[in-house]
Amino acid sequence: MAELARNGTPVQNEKVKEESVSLWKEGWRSFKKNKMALVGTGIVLFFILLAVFAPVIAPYEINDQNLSMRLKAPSSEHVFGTDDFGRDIFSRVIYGARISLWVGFFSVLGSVIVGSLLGIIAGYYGRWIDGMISRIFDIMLAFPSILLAIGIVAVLGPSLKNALIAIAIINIPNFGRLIRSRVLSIKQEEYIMAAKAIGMSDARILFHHILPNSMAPIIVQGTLAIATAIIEAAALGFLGLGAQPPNPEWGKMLADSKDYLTQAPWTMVFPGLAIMLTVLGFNLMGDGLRDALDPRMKN
Amino acid sequence: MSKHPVLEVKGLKTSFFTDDGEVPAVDEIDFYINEGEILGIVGESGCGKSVTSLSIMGLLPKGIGKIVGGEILFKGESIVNASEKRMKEIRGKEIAMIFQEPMTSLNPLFTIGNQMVEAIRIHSKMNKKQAQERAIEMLKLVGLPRAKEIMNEYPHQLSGGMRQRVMIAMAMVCNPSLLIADEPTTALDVTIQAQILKLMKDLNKNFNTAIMMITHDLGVVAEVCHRVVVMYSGKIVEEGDVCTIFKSPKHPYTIGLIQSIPDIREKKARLYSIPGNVPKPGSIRQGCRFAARCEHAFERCFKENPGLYETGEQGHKVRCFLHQREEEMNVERTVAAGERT
Amino acid sequence: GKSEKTSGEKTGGKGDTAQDTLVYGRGGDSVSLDPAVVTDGESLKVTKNIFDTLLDYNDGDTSVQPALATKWEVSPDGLTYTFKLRQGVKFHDGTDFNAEAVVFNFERWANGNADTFPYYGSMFGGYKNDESHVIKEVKALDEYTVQFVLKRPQAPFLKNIAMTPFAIASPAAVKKYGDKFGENPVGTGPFVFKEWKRNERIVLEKNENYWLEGYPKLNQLIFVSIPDNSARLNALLKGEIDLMEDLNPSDLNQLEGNKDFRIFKRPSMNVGYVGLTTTRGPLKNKLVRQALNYAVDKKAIIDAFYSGQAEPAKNPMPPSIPGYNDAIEDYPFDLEKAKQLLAEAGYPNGFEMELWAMPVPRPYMPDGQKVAEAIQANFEKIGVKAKIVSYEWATYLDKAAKGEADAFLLGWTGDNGDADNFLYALLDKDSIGSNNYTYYSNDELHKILVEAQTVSDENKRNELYKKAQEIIKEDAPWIPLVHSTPLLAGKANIEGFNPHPTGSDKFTKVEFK
Amino acid sequence: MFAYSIRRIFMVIPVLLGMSIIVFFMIRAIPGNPAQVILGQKATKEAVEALTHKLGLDQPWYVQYFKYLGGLLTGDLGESIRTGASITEEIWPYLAATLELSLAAMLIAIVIGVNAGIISAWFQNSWFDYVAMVLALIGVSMPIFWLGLMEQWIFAINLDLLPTSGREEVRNPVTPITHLYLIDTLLQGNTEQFVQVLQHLVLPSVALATIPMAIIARITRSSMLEVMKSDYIRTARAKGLSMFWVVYKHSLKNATIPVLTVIGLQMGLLLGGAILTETIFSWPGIGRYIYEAIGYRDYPVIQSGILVVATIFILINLLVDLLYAAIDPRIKYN
Amino acid sequence: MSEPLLQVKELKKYFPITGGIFGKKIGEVKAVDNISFTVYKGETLGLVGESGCGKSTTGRMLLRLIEPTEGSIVFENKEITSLSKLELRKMRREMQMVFQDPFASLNPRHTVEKILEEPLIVHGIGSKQERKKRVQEMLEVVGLSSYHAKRYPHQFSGGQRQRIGIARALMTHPKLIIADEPVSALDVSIQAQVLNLLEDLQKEFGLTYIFIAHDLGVVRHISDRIGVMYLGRLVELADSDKLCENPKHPYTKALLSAVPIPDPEYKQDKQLLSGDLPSPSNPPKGCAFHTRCSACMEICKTTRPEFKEIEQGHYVACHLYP
Ligand SMILES: Nc1ncnc2c1ncn2[C@@H]1O[C@H](COP(=O)(O)OP(=O)(O)OP(=O)(O)O)[C@@H](O)[C@H]1O
Ligand SMILES: Nc1ncnc2c1ncn2[C@@H]1O[C@H](COP(=O)(O)OP(=O)(O)OP(=O)(O)O)[C@@H](O)[C@H]1O
Ligand SMILES: [Mg+2]
Ligand SMILES: [Mg+2]
Ligand code: NI
Repeated sequence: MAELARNGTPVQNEKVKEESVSLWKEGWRSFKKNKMALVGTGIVLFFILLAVFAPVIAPYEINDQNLSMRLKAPSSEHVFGTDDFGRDIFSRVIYGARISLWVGFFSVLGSVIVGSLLGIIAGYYGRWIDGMISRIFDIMLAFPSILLAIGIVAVLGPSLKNALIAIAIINIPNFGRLIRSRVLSIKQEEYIMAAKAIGMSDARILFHHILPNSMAPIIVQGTLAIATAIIEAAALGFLGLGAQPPNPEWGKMLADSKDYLTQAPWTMVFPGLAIMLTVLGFNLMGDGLRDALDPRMKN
Repeated sequence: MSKHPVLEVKGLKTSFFTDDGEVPAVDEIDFYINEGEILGIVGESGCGKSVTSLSIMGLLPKGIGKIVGGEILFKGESIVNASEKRMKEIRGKEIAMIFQEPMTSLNPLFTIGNQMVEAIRIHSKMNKKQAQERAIEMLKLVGLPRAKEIMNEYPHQLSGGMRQRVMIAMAMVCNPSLLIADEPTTALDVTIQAQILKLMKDLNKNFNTAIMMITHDLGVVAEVCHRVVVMYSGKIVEEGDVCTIFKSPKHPYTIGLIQSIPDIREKKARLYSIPGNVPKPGSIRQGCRFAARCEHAFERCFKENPGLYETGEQGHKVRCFLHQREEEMNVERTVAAGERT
Repeated sequence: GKSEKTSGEKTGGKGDTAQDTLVYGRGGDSVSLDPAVVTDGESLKVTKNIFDTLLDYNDGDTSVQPALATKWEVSPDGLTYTFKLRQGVKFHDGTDFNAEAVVFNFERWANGNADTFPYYGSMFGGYKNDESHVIKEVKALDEYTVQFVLKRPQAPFLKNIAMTPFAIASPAAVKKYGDKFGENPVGTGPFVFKEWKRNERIVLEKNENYWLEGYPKLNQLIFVSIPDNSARLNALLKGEIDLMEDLNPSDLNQLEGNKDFRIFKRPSMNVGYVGLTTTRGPLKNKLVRQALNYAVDKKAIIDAFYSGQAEPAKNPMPPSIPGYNDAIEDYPFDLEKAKQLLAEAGYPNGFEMELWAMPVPRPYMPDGQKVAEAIQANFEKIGVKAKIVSYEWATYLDKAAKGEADAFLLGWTGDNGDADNFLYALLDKDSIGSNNYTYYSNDELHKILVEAQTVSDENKRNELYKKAQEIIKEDAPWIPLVHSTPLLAGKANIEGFNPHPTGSDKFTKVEFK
Repeated sequence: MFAYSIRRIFMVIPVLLGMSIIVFFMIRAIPGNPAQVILGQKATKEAVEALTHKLGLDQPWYVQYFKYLGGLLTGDLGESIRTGASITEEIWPYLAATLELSLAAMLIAIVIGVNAGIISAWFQNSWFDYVAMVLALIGVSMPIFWLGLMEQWIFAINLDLLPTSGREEVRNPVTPITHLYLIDTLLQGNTEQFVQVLQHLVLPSVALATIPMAIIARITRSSMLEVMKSDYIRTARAKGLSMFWVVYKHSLKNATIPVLTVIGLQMGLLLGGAILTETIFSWPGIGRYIYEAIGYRDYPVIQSGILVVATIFILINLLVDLLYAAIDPRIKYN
Repeated sequence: MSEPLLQVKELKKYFPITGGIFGKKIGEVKAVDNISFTVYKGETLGLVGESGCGKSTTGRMLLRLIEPTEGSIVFENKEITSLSKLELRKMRREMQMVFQDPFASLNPRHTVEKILEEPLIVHGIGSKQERKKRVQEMLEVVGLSSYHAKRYPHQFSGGQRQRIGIARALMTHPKLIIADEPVSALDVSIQAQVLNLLEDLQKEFGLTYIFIAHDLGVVRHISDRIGVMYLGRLVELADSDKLCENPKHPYTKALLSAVPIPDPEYKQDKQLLSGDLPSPSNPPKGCAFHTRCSACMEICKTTRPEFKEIEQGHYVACHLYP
């Protein structure tokens, strides 16, 4: 035995105290080096802070109407000007971050949960269940997604919550497919073969091996999906199918000020910029995460 | 007859500039290849064999890999800083190269004929028809049956062995004076490997093409090469005639390597094994890079980098302090010889 | 949009200067060009110019004047109407207009049902075999005399006859095209139908043989659909269209200083209101409804979202309609009073309810969402938390009709300028389930309104309606908001265009100067 | 190959069937009776009931569904319950409008996107690369409806360079032949109208093109980079091929496959996503056709409209798959 | 070394090939086509053959990681092919596998400790402390240090990872280890380390190996007996010395002569095989090797030779040895 150990011990020049580095840590290290990703994270954090501290930052009550102060151009008093109710656009844009982030995050969370579940079932059990679930995904993906969302909101009635649900639903097949393909490819990996060979049960393989190894692409895709979800929510808001007044949702703000484009462009410019910046932040962050966590997903 | 080197590499140093800083993948290596000679370069994975060949071809990944020092002389002409235009002329025409993975080395979307003809027409003024004829001729030369049909087939329709033959045919179209083969048989089965090796030996004999044969299989080296360079972690540790290297290896690494191969001719009771792992290039900055795994290492080995010392035999050099003495003796001997004349 | 000159040349080839094609921009396309089968304003706007009715409204109000009928007589019991028809009039297909044609049209409608000719049934009490059908028979006395015999007097009968849906179509064409008549309309009107590209445009051409000598002035009349109000304004500004309806009040100031354009105001014949469903929650209580009436700042809303182009409403019908009760004092904007009433009703801290906002713009409500937001802010001040809810228009109407809304925004544009068309249609208990969305039911009011329907004495009728308005004010099933002045905008050189309160305009006399 | 195409086409059928079922039930789950909508606010109860009956909406759902399905099988998309027009006849002009818009947008997206991607990959880490990729990221992050409005504001209203909305000059309408106006005006040799149609096309197609353009540029770049790292490109260079040829002959063809996939997907998204653009630019396309039909609860129009769009989407992806096979000899579908 | 541990009889695996309009089965890959052999306790049986000849498929079928199409596998008198799922999982304690690719066979997101502990958890062996202790011990046994337990696979070199793979296989004290090309991804110097380790472990724990490889030298070194596979079939099976020194089957001969010898002075008359391996979806009729065989006879083209014992313990499937 002692002899064995000696024969085997190959480590002589190695530092004994090398720390243990998981793929997550490794990912974080390379993420930290990605400047664009950091900028993106910065933007996202900025908006999260805005959302959290909105009551502190916002100089005005968002629903304080003052019809005598309608459509005032940006000034030192109202940095972004006022809207057609004489409300402070700056404050409303800040509160809008709450709504957009909330919708973005929870709709994606919803689609991740449902999509992963369906994807795992389809990928792991295969056969007719896979056939059925995959067909449903095909069908949902063949719909123009915004139409599907409009339809769902029309059924449920327009409200922020229902817009969130609709966005979650239309994103389910994306995650479902992602997870399914991950499961299928991980199923082929040798370490799953190895897990089977040591007599592991299906459930354990699923939850201890396949799921953790699917996390990275889910996080990456999830981050990018938040970006799209925010745009989708704004689009629904723009069509009047999302947030209801007086909620300062960005898309809704755009819709409300559409008529003032010529006389009061600031009512349109700032909410639009807010949407774009937030989405850009998530996209940058998602790109960075992809490079760091899941280089295979590149295209 | 005296031999002229086709290629001389002097003090070549190639580094990669990665997030972790500069990684010297190839660190001041010197070797040469004579006309019509097959030079084997052996070493374990990651020791810098491919980087050496890419440095010669000027195909290092742009922006990451860079030659930071040394000279590469092709027929006396320095090609380290040659213009891209000149390199284009040299590549394929003067120095050709084949790669390890026959599966991925051919563009899957173009027919074999298309790729062959392209290779021919880059460097000659042949028209399409002539080029096609030449291509078919070359395919026949490398022993491919149905050469005409293969011209119209796509890479995926051929087996690995056939693809490697196509690669060789393509490399040989312009009769290069040097063929660099980067592990050309590693991905192939033994029976196919035997065929390919024979083909390369034949080409070397019939066309007097010098071949730089990169491999990690000592069996292959013994079978086809005339001279051998042994690399370890970006450095050349031993260089010499193939018989010398196998019969009287001097570097502990070479010795270990040769001893650790199981032989099918007889069953060894127990294999010799070199302890430890292959170090990452650049991870050892001080002393002999093999010292950590070396049974004979002494203090100096960990501090100083040994030079490449000549042993007694013709062209045999070893990078090891154990042989410094021999070097000194050599000097004495040559001095003595000089005195005699 | 920039090639106005070239296209001017093209269309108005003869005259060097005067343009003779008018492009009218509107919010939506027509459903059918058979006026009798439709109920939507967009269809009627077009058919008004293809067809004529026996009588027509005067410019600017709803009193009647001769059209295809030159003279008419009413029997003293109000049961027989005899019309003398204009002679020598021809349909666009060349067939003659005569008494037979009139009879044919009325027979056609009377033989229909609520589905085929909806307006006929609602204006004349039903169809041929219905008990409630007002018209007993329509007879051709001679080639140019038609007589209507009624079962019972109908006060607004002449006004009804003048309604755009009851336009006289060519019997030959109706027979020829059958179901497809709606796509091939043939009438006697000033313009001849030429082309219809759905959802885009309808092209009409001058009727060279129009009975009104020297008219129409225009050579071509094109209706184009541009759903978005601001897009339509842009089209006007760029010269792509000549005249547009539904100008956003907020865009008014953009045009006001501009010499190239002028604003047309359509006399108001509408009402925009907040319905307070009298069967729901706190709104069951009259005091609550009154309190809410006190809490709305109509003036501010009008200034902000109608650009002042509306008057505050105090009654459910516009002042231009006979029978309007001007003596009524509106609930003033008085938050204290409102709070007090709320407290009296048992809601000192207010309550929560839904406030439904219209998803589509209507002349009486250019932006339901914003008006709702403003009202929401008003209510907030007396502790009533209104949650704004919006459904798609179809759902909105459907649900509101079922009484599912607490408070809802809605409005009404009169069809024939009669008080009955407002008060009975919107607030009588008979109308619950159709247009009385508030489920307001008052027997006293009912009696008055039914009586008014048959009284032919104008003054007596008006008195009854005035009384009705008092009752309604007291019960407060609505918060009447505004009588808006729908705005149109057009090129400054348009002349002869007098927007009609009904929303359908005849372009006979319109021309470019 | 042939068998594969047939199989793919067969596989489309259950998807379409599934879609028709989903659409059928979903729109019927939307509250609001079409009869009420058609007749409007002022309709009497009786009228609504009568119309409901006439439209067959009081029949059990399966009767309605199979009737509809039966029609579909004979190529009859049904009749609009609002206008009574045959959808089969009516739909093409809308579809053509959307196709013209999407194809124009796609053309812009592909030409600019692919070339930007190539140049970025070729000169990786150059300033062009950085600028192009940052622009692409901004493009992906752009809410298209906002972009459309901003375009209108700047180019149509403030600068007065281009028309704000619509497809053609109202006063100088195109006489349709194919309903693809660019083609129609060319067929008629009417250059003036051709230019007008083109001018109308610019703003909406640019707005619509932004996102796919950005996505295509990114995909082209990354797939080019991937390909340029590959062994066979190294082989090509070892042969002495110049960089230009390596990029445009070898790499591009190989990099095309992921780009094609994206183009296929984006084309489908464009078809559906045109709703917003069409709304903003008053473009009489199929997106608006369906969207308005939702407002009117025009069930057959919604159903058939969505099915037509989905069919096109599916066909485009089929086409993309077949194109793969044409480009990539390895894909032998049997 | 007398008692049979594992008996394989007429084992087959046909993978279906689908295609056509409805994705029906239009053919099959005969990955393993009727092979039989016996493994005795304590021995090492080597399986060699060219790529795609069915070595891995065979190895995986023994553990029923791939369901056999036909045939019987008897392990310690138990018929494996008819075990229920649960019995099978228990049974896998006794039989373990070491995989070819040391980079793919370890879950990249688990620490070494977790990887090694898992077989014990799955089979409910020991308490938490005991398991941890066993992990430490096993690490030492395969030549790693206990402080490696907290690290992740990507922090190790190939050889070290293969040690981890071996350690995992040993955790449940199996009787039989199927090693599928355990050294072919490793460098020569590391390969020798692993081979030595395997030999030492065999001695120490009395293990039985089935050792799959394509490198004849390696197989020869480690095996007691060697089976040669060609196109899904066993063509020769004999004592390893006998097989290498006195091969019977023409394919074995060709294979042996193709192996490059690391001795520049050793000159041998090479018997080069012509052509490539035929496709297993469409194997030649008769003897699968006849298309490349230099001694091909008429009968070879039509009749499949029987796999039979021509000398004591030397089995060949060739018509040359009737
Ligand atoms: N693109 C690259 N980026 C960074 N480092 C690289 C790159 N290519 C090679 N290297 C480094 O150079 C070293 C030598 O690599 P090289 O490919 O020459 O090894 P090799 O001897 O050919 O090995 P093998 O036998 O595996 O082919 C590697 O260890 C690696 O660290
Ligand atoms: N899941 C599968 N589906 C279809 N065919 C398969 C499958 N697995 C293996 N095959 C086929 O079975 C044959 C034998 O494969 P196997 O992996 O057993 O070969 P091998 O001898 O292990 O080769 P290698 O040395 O390359 O590992 C091959 O032709 C392979 O293509
Ligand atoms: Mg290499
Ligand atoms: Mg294998
Ligand atoms: Ni010489």
